[in-house]
Amino acid sequence: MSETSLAISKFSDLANPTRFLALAARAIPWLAGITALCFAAGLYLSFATEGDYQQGETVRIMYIHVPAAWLSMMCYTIMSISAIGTLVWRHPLADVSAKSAAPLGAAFTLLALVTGSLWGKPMWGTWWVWDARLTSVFILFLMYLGLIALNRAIDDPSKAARVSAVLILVGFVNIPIIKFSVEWWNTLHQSASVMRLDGPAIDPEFLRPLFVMAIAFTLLFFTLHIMAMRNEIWRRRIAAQRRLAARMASREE
Amino acid sequence: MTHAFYVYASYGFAALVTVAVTLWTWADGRARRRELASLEAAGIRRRSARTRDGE
Amino acid sequence: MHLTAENLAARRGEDLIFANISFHLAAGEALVLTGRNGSGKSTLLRVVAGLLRPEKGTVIFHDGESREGRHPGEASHYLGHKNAMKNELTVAENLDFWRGFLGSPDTPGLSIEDAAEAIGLSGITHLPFGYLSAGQQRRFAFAKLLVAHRPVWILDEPTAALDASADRLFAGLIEAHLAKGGIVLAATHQPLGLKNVQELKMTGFVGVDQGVWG
Amino acid sequence: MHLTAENLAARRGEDLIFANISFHLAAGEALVLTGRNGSGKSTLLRVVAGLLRPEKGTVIFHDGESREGRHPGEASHYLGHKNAMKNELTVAENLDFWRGFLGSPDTPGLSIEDAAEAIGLSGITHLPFGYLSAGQQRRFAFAKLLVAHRPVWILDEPTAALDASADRLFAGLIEAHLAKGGIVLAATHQPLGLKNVQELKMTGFVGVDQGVWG
Amino acid sequence: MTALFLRDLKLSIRAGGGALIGVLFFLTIVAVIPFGVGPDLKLLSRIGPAIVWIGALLAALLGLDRLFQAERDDGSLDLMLMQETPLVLTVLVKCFAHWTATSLPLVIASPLLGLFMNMDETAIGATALTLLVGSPAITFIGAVGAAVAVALPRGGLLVSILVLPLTIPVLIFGVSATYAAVEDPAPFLPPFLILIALTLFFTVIGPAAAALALRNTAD
Amino acid sequence: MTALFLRDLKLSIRAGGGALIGVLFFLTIVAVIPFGVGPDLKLLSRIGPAIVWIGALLAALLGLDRLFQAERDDGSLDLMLMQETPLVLTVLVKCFAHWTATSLPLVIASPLLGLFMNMDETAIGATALTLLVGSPAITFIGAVGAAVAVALPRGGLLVSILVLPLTIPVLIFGVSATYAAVEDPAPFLPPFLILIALTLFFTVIGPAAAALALRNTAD
Ligand code: HEM
Ligand SMILES: Nc1ncnc2c1ncn2[C@@H]1O[C@H](COP(=O)(O)OP(=O)(O)OP(=O)(O)O)[C@@H](O)[C@H]1O
Ligand SMILES: Nc1ncnc2c1ncn2[C@@H]1O[C@H](COP(=O)(O)OP(=O)(O)OP(=O)(O)O)[C@@H](O)[C@H]1O
Ligand SMILES: [Mg+2]
Ligand SMILES: [Mg+2]
Repeated sequence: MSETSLAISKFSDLANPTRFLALAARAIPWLAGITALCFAAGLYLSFATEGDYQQGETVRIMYIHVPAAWLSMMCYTIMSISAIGTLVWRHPLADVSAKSAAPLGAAFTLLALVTGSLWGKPMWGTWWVWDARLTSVFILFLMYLGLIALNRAIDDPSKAARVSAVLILVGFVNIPIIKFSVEWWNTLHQSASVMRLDGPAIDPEFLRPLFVMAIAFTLLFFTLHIMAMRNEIWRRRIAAQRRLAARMASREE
Repeated sequence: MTHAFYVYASYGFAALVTVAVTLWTWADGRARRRELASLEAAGIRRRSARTRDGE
Repeated sequence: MHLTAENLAARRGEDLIFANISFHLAAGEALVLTGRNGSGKSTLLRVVAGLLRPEKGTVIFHDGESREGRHPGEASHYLGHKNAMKNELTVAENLDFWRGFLGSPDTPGLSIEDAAEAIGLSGITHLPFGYLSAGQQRRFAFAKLLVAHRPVWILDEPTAALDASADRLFAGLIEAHLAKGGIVLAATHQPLGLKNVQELKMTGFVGVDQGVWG
Repeated sequence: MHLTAENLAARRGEDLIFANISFHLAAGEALVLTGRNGSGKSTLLRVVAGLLRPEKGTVIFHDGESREGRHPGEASHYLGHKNAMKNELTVAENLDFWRGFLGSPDTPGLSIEDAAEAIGLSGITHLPFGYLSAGQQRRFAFAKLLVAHRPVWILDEPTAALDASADRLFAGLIEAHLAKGGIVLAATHQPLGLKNVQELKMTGFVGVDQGVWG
Repeated sequence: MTALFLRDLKLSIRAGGGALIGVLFFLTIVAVIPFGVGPDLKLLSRIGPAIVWIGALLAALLGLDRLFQAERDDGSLDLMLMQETPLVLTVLVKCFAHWTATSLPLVIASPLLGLFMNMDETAIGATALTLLVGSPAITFIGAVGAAVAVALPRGGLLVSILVLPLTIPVLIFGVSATYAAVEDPAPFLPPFLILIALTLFFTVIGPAAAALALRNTAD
Repeated sequence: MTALFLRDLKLSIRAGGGALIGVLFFLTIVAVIPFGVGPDLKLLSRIGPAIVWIGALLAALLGLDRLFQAERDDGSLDLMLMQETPLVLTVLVKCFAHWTATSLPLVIASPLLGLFMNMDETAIGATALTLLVGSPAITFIGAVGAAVAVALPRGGLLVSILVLPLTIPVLIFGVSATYAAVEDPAPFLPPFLILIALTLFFTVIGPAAAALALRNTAD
């Protein structure tokens, strides 16, 4: 029967999501555990260190603001790589990865925006200004929302994947803009002092909690991302089986 | 307002967002797993599982 | 010159519409697709035209000159359910555009007047396309195939909305194209009245594709 | 209940497409228009439906109840060359809308499932209309006539793009409508296979209207 | 008629994320403006109401020109025209659906937008109020253009051009009412009442003219 | 390809009065802004270039979302996709036609608009020049959105709006180059060169991405 021949040709592909599920099942508990440990250490460090003589207590906001901001960009970068995977290799997992990363990215971007705002009020005296860094992050947030909406708007998942992939790649131009906006336009916002070519320009006192928190946030992201990918695979599997069931039922009639 | 307010608000909000996202992902996973189980119970199996049964 | 399809399968949404379709057409041969509504005739034609990606299988076109096979897309005219003409422009402007866009300088097609003559509607090429009756629109959509020369014609219900005399006219034009060594693929519900054609009956829906997720 | 047209004439652009057309249809009768492409069939149907203003003449519809004759527009279903369905909405949403928009509360039509059943396509009403094949789209366009009851059906090539089995199905539905005392006007190129119909052959273009300038 | 309203709402939400679109679009514009004029908060708050109003105009224009053309292209317009009696009503309902899908979200979001533009409470309130009252007029004016556009076999925006100047008075009174509310000396009520009058006027004239145009152009 | 260019030009002039709409929309904005900022000529001339640029951005958006959708609806897109090799070229030509019909008139009219905004000669010249150089980038970015919109069975503006934020850099450098030309200390060339670079960048990226999207979504 034609169906079977097709099924066989697909079999090598089939191994893929299944293997991913097996891997995920083993990795998730470990990742979750290490994330929790890192957060505990990070939180302890960030409240144990001294306040800055200039910024006072508010420097502690940095320990979540900066990791969240980094992750919002990293998440988009991961989506872009996945998008290339979708378009070039047509790898089914690439699409799942891009799709499930979008809500996480939106969450981290929101976190960066809100904590930035909360920091801005005491430091700059205003919640919000339309400077380059802030605006480009805001645009990143809009883009995450737009991509989520776009994915919902197309009901054929493989088509949705390819279309959003194109858009993700086009939107990637925003990432360098975020990163370098503080250098290209002189703005209120702090310029890079950690991720610099000539080494960090921050007191190690602040650097330590920052790094621990950054690692914690990154691990959190990966844990959630793998979980979300697993959910998405399950969702598609359920949809495929439902369809099959519906067809079987209508055939027996 | 004191600076502590901003600090705690930030940490509070961060906790809120991370916990919400984590819970949502987890709950989603549970719902999916339950759906899979109910499908399985209804006798619809994965193709690979079926072939293993020697169908 | 020949056109070969091997083992084609295509999906719409999640359903496999057809699978394991193969055919081989040499110069001067025609393939007529028949089958119920929704059985996948248009889908197959779009796969051959390169507008839909097949799930499996290949379509290859060999022209006389080069040894390499290539996709038939560029060597084909596609006449779909829609006419691909702008209501806002006159018939002559429409045809002129497609002549320029689809034609190649070394193998010119008919002039616009000759094409209109050939489909039996000379004299109204100055009207905006939107003013024409359904059958007249369909005829001018067909005239596109005449103003630029291409060896393969892919026709999706070319005679929809046509009267009996136009049916015969079209059959004659298709015969002439075949006689000149062209290849024709057509989907129809009414017999086109061609001699010497292969027929392929589409049956539609061969199964749900579980894909990689099942 | 009857429908009377007297001395109709209509213009398109500057040309008189037809003149002096009269007919009379009582309950249960059908009129089939035939003729070449561009001979004015659609034009006549649009005049009867009230979508084009006739150059001369009148169309009057008397229903059983009131003594006054009125224009048939409101008592008619019109199925034109275009399907009047939105690609963006599902079939069910489309039909639901027309049911609400065209139907009157006192003479309800079929339910959407029954209508889909009647045209032989139950089970795919959840798909967006744009996903359907040309013939399936045409069938659902016809289903509009079933979900809201109206005595007069004006059909412009109802069977375009349909397969043979659907042709018969449609003929059956039209017969049923006539048997219930409806009136049908249809333009076609293929015989509909109806019994007991009047036929009117359009010839097209009766002369340039010199109008007031001549 | 409810069926029509619901269908049109559904369509515009599906086709463009209706509710989202106006607001998102608007957010984008608002994000763009400070780059143009510079992040001068005082200036921003001063031109804020004007920008919000222009955004409303643009949001209404996008998509409005196809209000009837889309219906004509797929043949639905024919069936609507055959419903003899209440063509004006049909037009009115379609306008209302369009307004609900594109302008209303903007009205609702305008306080948020006002915050972004650094406007004060009075200005925000006044903007939302004048928008609520004035934006229907823009929709109705646009509907006339859309109806006339259907008449032309070549269709098109051309008519939006004829219509655009008509929206200028609405815009001017809307904006000046807002400013009157903020700056003390100028009285708020006169321009606001004129705005109301304009809206009422166009609510009557607009659908009637559009219906007339549709009837006279069908073929 | 010339055939395509001419056809698209004809279409947008017939269907939309392309040239006029942008300018008119623009005039509306210019008519309304003074109400916001008051009759302060100094201020007007200061925000002038920014307003002209924002107007150009918005005018380019009108109609851009249907660049490919109209082609899909009548089946022309299929034939264009079948021309295998130069789909990028097809997109490029279509963009160029759209730019010629809507943005070019605005560039030509911008000196007039500049006068309305009370800008001085240098500012007017600089605005026209930066617009000429920068506006194609906006069209190319929008084309990506239009191409993606074709994929949505339900079509729509949604996507044009998704790509809108990407035009912000263009806007920023366009405006800052203009200001640099007016205010002495700031050098004109750097931002202007960046603007040129941006346009070139999007001239390459835009059509390529749009072609990619079109290819991937055909069905
Ligand atoms: C809503 C407002 C804000 C947003 C959207 C925002 C966004 C960002 C982003 C995207 C980064 C990462 C940049 C990079 O990796 O190069 C960042 C880093 C940073 N932000 Fe913010 N920020 C905001 C407010 C603030 C405020 C008010 C302050 C403090 C006064 C601040 C201080 C910092 C610092 C110190 C860094 C680290 C810079 C580095 O070492 O690279 N931010 N912010
Ligand atoms: N996205 C989709 N999801 C599910 N089914 C789809 C989708 N798109 C198309 N189809 C189905 O694909 C089938 C093939 O349609 P196709 O247009 O090839 O038929 P056809 O043989 O040309 O019919 P016709 O004679 O009516 O033109 C149809 O049954 C249609 O309903
Ligand atoms: N504005 C116009 N100016 C001149 N002629 C026109 C105009 N509009 C329509 N026509 C002509 O009117 C005639 C009548 O067309 P109509 O649609 O009624 O034909 P039909 O009998 O339905 O044909 P078909 O079988 O092709 O559907 C056509 O010849 C058409 O070219
Ligand atoms: Mg078909
Ligand atoms: Mg006709």
